[in-house]
Amino acid sequence: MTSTAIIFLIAGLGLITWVFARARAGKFITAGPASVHSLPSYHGWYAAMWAVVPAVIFLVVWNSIAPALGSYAVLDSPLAASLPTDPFTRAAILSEARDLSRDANLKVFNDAAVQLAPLYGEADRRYTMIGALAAFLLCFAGGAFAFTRLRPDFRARTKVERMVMLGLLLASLIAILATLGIVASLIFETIRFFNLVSPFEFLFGTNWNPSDKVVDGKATGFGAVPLFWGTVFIGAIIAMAVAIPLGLMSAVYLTQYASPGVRRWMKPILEILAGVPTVVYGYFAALTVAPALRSFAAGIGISNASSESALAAGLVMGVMIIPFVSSMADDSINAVPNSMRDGSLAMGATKSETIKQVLIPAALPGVVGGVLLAVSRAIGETMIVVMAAGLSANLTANPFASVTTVTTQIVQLLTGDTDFNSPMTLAAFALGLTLFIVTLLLNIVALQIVKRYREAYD
Amino acid sequence: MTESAPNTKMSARDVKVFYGEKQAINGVSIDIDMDNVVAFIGPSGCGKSTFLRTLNRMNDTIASARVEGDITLDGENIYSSKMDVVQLRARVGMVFQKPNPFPKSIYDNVAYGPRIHGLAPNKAELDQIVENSLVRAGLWNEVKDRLTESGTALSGGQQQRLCIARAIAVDPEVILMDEPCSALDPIATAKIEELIHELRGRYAIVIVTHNMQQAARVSQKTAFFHLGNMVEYGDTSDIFTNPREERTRDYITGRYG
Amino acid sequence: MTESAPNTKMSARDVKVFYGEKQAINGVSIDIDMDNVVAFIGPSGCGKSTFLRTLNRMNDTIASARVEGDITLDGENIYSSKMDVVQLRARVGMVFQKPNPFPKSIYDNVAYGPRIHGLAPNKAELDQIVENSLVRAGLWNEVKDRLTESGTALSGGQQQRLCIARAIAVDPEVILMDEPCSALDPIATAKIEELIHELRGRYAIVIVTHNMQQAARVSQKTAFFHLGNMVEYGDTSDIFTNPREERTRDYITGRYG
Amino acid sequence: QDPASTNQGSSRSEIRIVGSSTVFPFAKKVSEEFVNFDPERRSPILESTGTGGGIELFCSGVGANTPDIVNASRRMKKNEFDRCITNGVEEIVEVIIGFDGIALAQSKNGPKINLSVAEFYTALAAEPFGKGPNTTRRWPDINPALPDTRINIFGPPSTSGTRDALEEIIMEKGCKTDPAVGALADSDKDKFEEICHTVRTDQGYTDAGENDNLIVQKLSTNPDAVGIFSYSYLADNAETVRGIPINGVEPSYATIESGQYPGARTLFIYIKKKHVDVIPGLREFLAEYLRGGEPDGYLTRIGLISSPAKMRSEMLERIKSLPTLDGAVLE
Amino acid sequence: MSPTSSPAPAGHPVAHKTDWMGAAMQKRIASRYASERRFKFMGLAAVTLSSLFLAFLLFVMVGNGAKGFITTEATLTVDMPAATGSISADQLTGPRLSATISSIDVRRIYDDAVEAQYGENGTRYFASTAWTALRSQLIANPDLLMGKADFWLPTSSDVDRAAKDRSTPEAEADYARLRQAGEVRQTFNWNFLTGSDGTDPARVGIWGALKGSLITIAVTLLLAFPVGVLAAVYLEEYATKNRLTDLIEVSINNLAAVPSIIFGLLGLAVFLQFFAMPRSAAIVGGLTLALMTMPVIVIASRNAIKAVPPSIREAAMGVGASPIQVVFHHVLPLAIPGIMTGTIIGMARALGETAPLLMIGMRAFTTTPPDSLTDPATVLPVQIFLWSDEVNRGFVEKTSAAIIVLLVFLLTMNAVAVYLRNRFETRW
Ligand SMILES: Nc1ncnc2c1ncn2[C@@H]1O[C@H](COP(=O)(O)OP(=O)(O)OP(=O)(O)O)[C@@H](O)[C@H]1O
Ligand SMILES: Nc1ncnc2c1ncn2[C@@H]1O[C@H](COP(=O)(O)OP(=O)(O)OP(=O)(O)O)[C@@H](O)[C@H]1O
Ligand SMILES: [Mg+2]
Ligand SMILES: [Mg+2]
Ligand SMILES: O=P([O-])([O-])[O-]
Repeated sequence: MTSTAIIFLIAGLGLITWVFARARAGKFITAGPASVHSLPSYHGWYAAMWAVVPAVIFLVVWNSIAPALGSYAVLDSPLAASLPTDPFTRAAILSEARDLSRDANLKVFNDAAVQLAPLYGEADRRYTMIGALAAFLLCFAGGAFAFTRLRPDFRARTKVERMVMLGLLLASLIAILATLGIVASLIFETIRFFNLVSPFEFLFGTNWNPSDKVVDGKATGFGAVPLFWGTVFIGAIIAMAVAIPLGLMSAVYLTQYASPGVRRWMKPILEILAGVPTVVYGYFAALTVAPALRSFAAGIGISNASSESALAAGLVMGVMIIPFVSSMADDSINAVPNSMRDGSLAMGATKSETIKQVLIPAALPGVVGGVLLAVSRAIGETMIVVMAAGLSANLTANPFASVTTVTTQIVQLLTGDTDFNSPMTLAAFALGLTLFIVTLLLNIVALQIVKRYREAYD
Repeated sequence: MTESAPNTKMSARDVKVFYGEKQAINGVSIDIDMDNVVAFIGPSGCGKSTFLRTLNRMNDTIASARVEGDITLDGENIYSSKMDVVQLRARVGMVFQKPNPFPKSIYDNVAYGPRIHGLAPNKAELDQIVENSLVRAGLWNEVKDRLTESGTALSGGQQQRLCIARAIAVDPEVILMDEPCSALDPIATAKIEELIHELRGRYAIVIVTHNMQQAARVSQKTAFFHLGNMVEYGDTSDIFTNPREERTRDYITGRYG
Repeated sequence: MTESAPNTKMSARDVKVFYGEKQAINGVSIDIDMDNVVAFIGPSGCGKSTFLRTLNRMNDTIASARVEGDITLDGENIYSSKMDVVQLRARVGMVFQKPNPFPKSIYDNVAYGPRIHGLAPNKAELDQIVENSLVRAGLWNEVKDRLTESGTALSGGQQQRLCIARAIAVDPEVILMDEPCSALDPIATAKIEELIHELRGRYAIVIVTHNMQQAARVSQKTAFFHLGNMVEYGDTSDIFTNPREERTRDYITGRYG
Repeated sequence: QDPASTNQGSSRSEIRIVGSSTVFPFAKKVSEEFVNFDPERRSPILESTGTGGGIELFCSGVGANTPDIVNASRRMKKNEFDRCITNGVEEIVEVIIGFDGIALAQSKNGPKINLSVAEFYTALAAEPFGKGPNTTRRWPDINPALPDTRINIFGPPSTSGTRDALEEIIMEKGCKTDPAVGALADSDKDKFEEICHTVRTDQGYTDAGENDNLIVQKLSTNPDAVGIFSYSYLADNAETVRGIPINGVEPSYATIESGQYPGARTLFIYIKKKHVDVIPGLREFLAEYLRGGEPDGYLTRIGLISSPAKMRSEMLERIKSLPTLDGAVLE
Repeated sequence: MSPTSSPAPAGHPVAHKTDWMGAAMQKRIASRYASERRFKFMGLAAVTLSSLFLAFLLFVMVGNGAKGFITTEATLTVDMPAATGSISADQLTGPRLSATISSIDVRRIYDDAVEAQYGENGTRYFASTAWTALRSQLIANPDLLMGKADFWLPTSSDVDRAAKDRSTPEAEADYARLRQAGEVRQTFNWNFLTGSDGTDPARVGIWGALKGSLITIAVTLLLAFPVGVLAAVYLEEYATKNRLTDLIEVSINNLAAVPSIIFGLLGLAVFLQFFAMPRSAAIVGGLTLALMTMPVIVIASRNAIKAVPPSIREAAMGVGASPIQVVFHHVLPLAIPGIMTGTIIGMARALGETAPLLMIGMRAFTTTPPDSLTDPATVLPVQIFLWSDEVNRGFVEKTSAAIIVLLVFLLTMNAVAVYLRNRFETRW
């Protein structure tokens, strides 16, 4: 009997319990509906829960230990005496034997496994039977226990609903777990990193040339300022120089000028820009934009233009960010009360005057919040910079030169050497923590601004 | 009432307004002259605001709205294609029900109109215009020491007076007020009413109100609207003491509304 | 009014309601019996709705609300921990100011309550309950051919009657109505008032209204609320013709409110 | 714990390979052939991690969760071997799969460069000949005869075997052209290594990551850049890039095979003996590897330089008898 | 403002009435209108530019990638009986067939046939694994073993490019020669849709990566959807304000803003290092992406739940529905369209995600599609990334073709989301 079959059987038993409990509870209704506390079906659910949940929990636990029990049984047999002592080889033979016991047609790789296979089949069958029996017993016991508790005034609904609530609460706790997971994984590695490199050097040093060489317990070449600069240069300066004007003007045009028809079509089209995966942008930047920019730079006489210029990555990232800026600006402009616009128009202001002098200033906090969110998104963006920005840690403001970013270096550091204790791996986590903190702060500030602004007009 | 009176500033002839399919104004004709404050009264939803907004084409901003009939300002059709709506609105100012100062300083609120219309060649003249407007709106003494504060930081009544100052700063010819006191307390209301008294004669003034006492207090002429029709138009004293129409009487005596 | 009358269905003793710090009801005691329709009247914000919602614990849904005092249904304290609020609400039904049918079919709207409370063992009985409720709500003839249409597709008055049908389908003992006609036109209002007449005696009925004429028309007893106090409670005819309290008189004669 | 599983998870039925990016294309080809030969075989899992990173992973223990094979573009180091031993990876088999050269290359569109080892060392070192920081910015700063372009070298990161080879083979040769420095090799080894093995960190040299393909791509778009990568990539991309002669010797199959080219090196794979009879197909895979590396094998077609016949037969013997590596022979 | 010395007395008339019709005023108005037009044009330009960029991107991808769906094939004549010795018909029936085929050295036969037909270096015309194509054709149609037949086999990537566009001079010459020596044709590249990664661009396919993507995304959906919706229900409907719920709120809002690569670091440190889960496996990718997607679903679901009018809840409570019944009978059914929209958008994002998966090793080279959750796998975006790094020109069109496939998936998902949003925007 396979565990799937057992699960199905238990589910079936649960169903039967449900039906019986429901029928029994149905008989309680003798003196009108007010005489019972809960609907019969709740009694059904209550009993079914008792029948199924303990049995399934048991099965899960049993299934995780039963294979081990099976293996011990096999190892106890005289046939197993000839097995090699090396645990890995032994494990391989045993696991092949187990596979063979399930599917005799498998290609045999280790002959020792053939003899053991029947033993395994035997042991596994035995333990599966034991598990199944125990599960069924639990199922019956649980069901019977629940059954005895059914009474007209038994609050089955309350009990069932409490279980559901518990489930809901558990689901929301996962968010906390995930956050804790992130913080813990980043902080532990970062602390180890700071044992090798002083935080001061990491945050303020300008020499980024990471290596695994550890001299006197200190590693060098981990001054991350060039990375921070590159990140800011690409994500917060160049990308925003593209995204803010285009996004803002698009939002203004779509909210204030465009006919409903145009708006209906153009808005989703702009949103598509946000739906294109970043690896596609990265490829586009590397394949098309970067070479074009390079030849453009060469054409206007910039000699040392690099093919992976900050500009190429920044431009494409800016385009990716347009929909973020425009939808935030769109929301903010729409949130400005119409009376404000009417007030200006009634003074004889033209539309553009109204927009420039009244709407945008009034929507500014919202727009700023949106831009901050966009910046946080841009500096955390990885694939575009990995594919189109460079790897040289330059401190330069020349947009045609190559700079590198925090995310690029994280990928570089972690996709090569994967040893968990080298300073380079740890540095990736320190960079990750920095990035995490910065984006977090940006978001908190941005959300705060947006919230205060929303309140101002409500 | 089909011929214009001699001192007529604006006149409407058989104006109909539609919101999409729905007709909100069914042919209204009226003359507005320079000497009198005109009050529009009527039950909620009768079309007072709608008609008022046709007078400076503010209903252009509502996509579904459509206007038929003629409205003239100094004899010029304001719905003709030759009419520049930006200029029209500068000449026909508007004050709204809810005070809506711009989120700018008090000074900038008032200076906004003169600036966009280029009414002041230099800073000194602009200062003068701002000051005059605030003085006339009866707000100067209260705000003269804090002109750089935000207009939204004022009290409701002050905000509404600021909006009036803002409207008169562009030196309009007509001022339309749509229930300018409905968001205000009695003291603020009294101030605005006083202000309207003072502005009378210099501008043609139209005020929409749902408060009959207010209409009686501030206006010389009153138009009573009902279900999209202008039922009666005449001297305020006549309308309130001796209405010609049954419906007007019912409304004035509070039978409905 | 500290002793319960013999036919009393619900009674409240010194009920106080707080929203956070703010006290909205300052100690109200009242008995509601099976034979009369009780109307709550009073100016806006006086606490009529608040008090009504204490009667079926709908204010449990407002996090900040807190109730003190005793309210009993058939002598049982409804705020005791033994009371199951779900069952309480089945016994004390509620109809809201704005008609709020579920976006489901007319049939499912009415059948919802009986289903969750298991009132009908089979489809035929459920059909019967739905039909009876709709008949009693005076809606059957209008909807019997389109029971599968969405409840939201009905007119406002029909929706409100559907909500009443939904409430009576669970066969409650008390029906609370919070301004059930304020969103309706006069014809629909008349229908609902007629319905209340017919339901009287079968259920204890409490109706909140801001319309004194309506209170006079539909109720046998009236409670006048003011600023969180129940100022006066008595036979409707007495209250309207011969109020004991000054404040009641002022309100009834339209001095304020 | 189930004895059918080791302490690191259960058994595994496909081969896992990590390591050198230089050897990566060869390994890719071998796994493809391995599966093509018998479609019922499971495809090996191949990750390019660089030699250093690969050996770290390889040496992290025995068991299903650790790789079976590591590709290396240099010989395993003594300290790495010791780490292996500490982690229980005691029986390691070393197999030479062929030769490779560290090629200097540039775009076909760039001005032709011709370097001596000393010039190249000067361009690359952090402190050429220990005489203060590298101040050269353009090639003529080193030798006026060189083309007047920026010194812009893309090379491997410090974890890679190619980098080690670059330092130990080419830079050291250039460095030793100064006898004073050469003398240090015996007297002050640390000092010598610091002078000869430290690559500049300014704009002249860009660490281009483990991906040699990337460097090739960068060269094709940056005509004045110089790239350092494995000869196989040069051979494979003859369309776009050309080799830069060192001391007048072009990197080519012949010059590397004959040892004439100064940047020749050996490619290795290391196998965990304990995995050999446990992971299905591992022996066949090794055989496939050697077959591809024969003089007319498919690996030589994509740039591997075949080892001499004698060595090949020795390797064939090794993958049968699996002699374990003796740490003593390592440095 | 400079304080004015003498405030004008109230009611003092303004010095001049504005001359609205004057020439100066008219000129001013004209220039104001001009600036109005300029501004409007800038807006239009911004919208146009943004959409043109999208159009350009799609154009480049389709332009490059469309060719990836076409393959060039040339004929190879193989006389099977001559090469294999005679094979009897009953060797080709039933279970004996696979044994028969594996007994044949297809590769040698292929080599010989190529040499016979195209000369000494003839294999260069064909893809390096063209012989496997021959083998699959034989398996598909064993009767071919009985006689001499012409087989269409894929040409090498260089020749393929020469046939489509341009290539190296040698390849173009090869192509010309090939057309003389035998027949050449271009057909739909089924292998691209059914094959896996490889070393020869002429023979690579995306099925392996696509299957990896589907498995990964299924794991993500199965984990993130229920957890996200349930958490949203809890927070929106039941949670009372306290420390714990505040913490949950903050966590969710922050998770939604965390850069995706950080989730990769989490996956690496927690799933791979701490829980010792298998590297490169779809289940780890799915877990990682689920953590990333869950907050998106929570936020979208909460908004959808919030949009259900409170009057519906009151109505249900008024007839005695319990809080759980209110939610499961009324609120959730009404919120489903909004929840679906958010989920689809979250899934689309997860499907296009690359960076976190690089961190957990889903970039390994493997030539067979994954069969289970723990099999090493790669996903479509990572495959695109890996191919984009290849130098061989033949990979350019394959990369773009893979991008087209990915975009088709994503744009469809987004379109469905937009449709759902519009369709169910205002239901009450
Ligand atoms: N933007 C609009 N779209 C459609 N119908 C409108 C619009 N604005 C007003 N209406 C309708 O036109 C009619 C007249 O409305 P209007 O606002 O002019 O009334 P009013 O007399 O100002 O009422 P109140 O005293 O409540 O302000 C009403 O029936 C109203 O519903
Ligand atoms: N959810 C709430 N939170 C805080 N205060 C509330 C809340 N609901 C009502 N109140 C306050 O409690 C007081 C009584 O309100 P309630 O709604 O009961 O008045 P009402 O008599 O029903 O008025 P109306 O006739 O306008 O419906 C009011 O001052 C109101 O502002
Ligand atoms: Mg109005
Ligand atoms: Mg109320
Ligand atoms: O990747 P490497 O061969 O340089 O170690």
